[in-house]
Amino acid sequence: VVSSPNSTVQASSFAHVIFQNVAKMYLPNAPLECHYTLTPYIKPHSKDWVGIFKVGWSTARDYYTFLWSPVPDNYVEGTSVNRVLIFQGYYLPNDDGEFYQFCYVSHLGEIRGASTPFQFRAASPTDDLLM
Amino acid sequence: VVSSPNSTVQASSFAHVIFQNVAKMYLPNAPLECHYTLTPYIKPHSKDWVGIFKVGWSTARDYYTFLWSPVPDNYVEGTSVNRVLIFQGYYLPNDDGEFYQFCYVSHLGEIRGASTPFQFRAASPTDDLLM
Amino acid sequence: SGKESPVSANESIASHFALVTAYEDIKKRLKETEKENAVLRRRVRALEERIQRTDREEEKNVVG
Amino acid sequence: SGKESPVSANESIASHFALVTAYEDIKKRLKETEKENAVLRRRVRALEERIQRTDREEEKNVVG
Repeated sequence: VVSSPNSTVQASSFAHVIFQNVAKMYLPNAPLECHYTLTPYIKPHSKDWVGIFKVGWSTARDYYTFLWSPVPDNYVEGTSVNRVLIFQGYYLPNDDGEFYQFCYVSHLGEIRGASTPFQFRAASPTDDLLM
Repeated sequence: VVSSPNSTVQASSFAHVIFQNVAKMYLPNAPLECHYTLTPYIKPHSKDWVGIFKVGWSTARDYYTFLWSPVPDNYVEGTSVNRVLIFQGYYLPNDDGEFYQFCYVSHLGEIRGASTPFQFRAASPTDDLLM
Repeated sequence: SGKESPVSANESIASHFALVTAYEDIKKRLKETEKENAVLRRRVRALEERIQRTDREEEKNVVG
Repeated sequence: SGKESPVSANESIASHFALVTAYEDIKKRLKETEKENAVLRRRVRALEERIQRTDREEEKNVVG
């Protein structure tokens, strides 16, 4: 159960995938676009995936929902690539007041990136969170 | 470096000391009262200590300041005891916008309790955070 | 961030526990503050409308 | 909380990293929301004072 102690090498690898333009709120039951950048430090694999996790998760098995992250067409190793995945509304959490985050998980189960947190909130006319 | 994998037994032990009445703000440079309860699950030791840590700390060595937690007089094993320690203002963080928390650390270096976070903020007449 | 010394599994679990405690409280405070914010915004809007009404009435008085 | 399965050191470090990312952002939002809150409170106070002044003036007008 206890893995090798090379935690310092491991640590930097948590930022090999960078999530972009993550909103604070998403509509439940609507398609959700997830934008991310594969940095040159990651070698994408067809069994890598992006999961939506409730913040405070313990293991990669705690994902709420996930999508495979296909290897980009014409992928050149050592380059940076922007990707988009679209989560369908049906599989997303409801307006439950919880915070979630995207995580990129390698085919070996390693976390290679984590996003800032977001909530699912139904649109409401009394909600005006902008100043 | 890697310890035994009995993480589940360990997990519950993180709440063997409960911090009470922790404020959201403390004045910098003023004595700070730290109230806590030793639950019956902990056997206090004269080299146990309470540290003030910046939230997000990695190891028990990351404490900002600490005080020994003396074994209570007439301590009876298996009972619950309320304790108070007073941190002197001189040793406390300044108004730095950071969040800190108390942690109770056993003489063996194990974390036995962690508090909710607080900040150090100089009193200001424009600050009225109460509704 | 400059600290690169390896951390034991138990310490890692302990620091995670402490961070969860802190995170849960900060999350609660954010929600409370956002709610207060929404209440304050409504109050500002109501007061502004009241002032606009008064201003219009005064104008009428002056003109009339 | 019902999950008691042992978690590897690497997973524990990974989940800690992810929580740090989340915590830092929630902390930032709390600070921003608290600042907005302070601005809104001042705005409410200013508007309330203005209304009180207007009310007093109107009273004078009625009485005088």
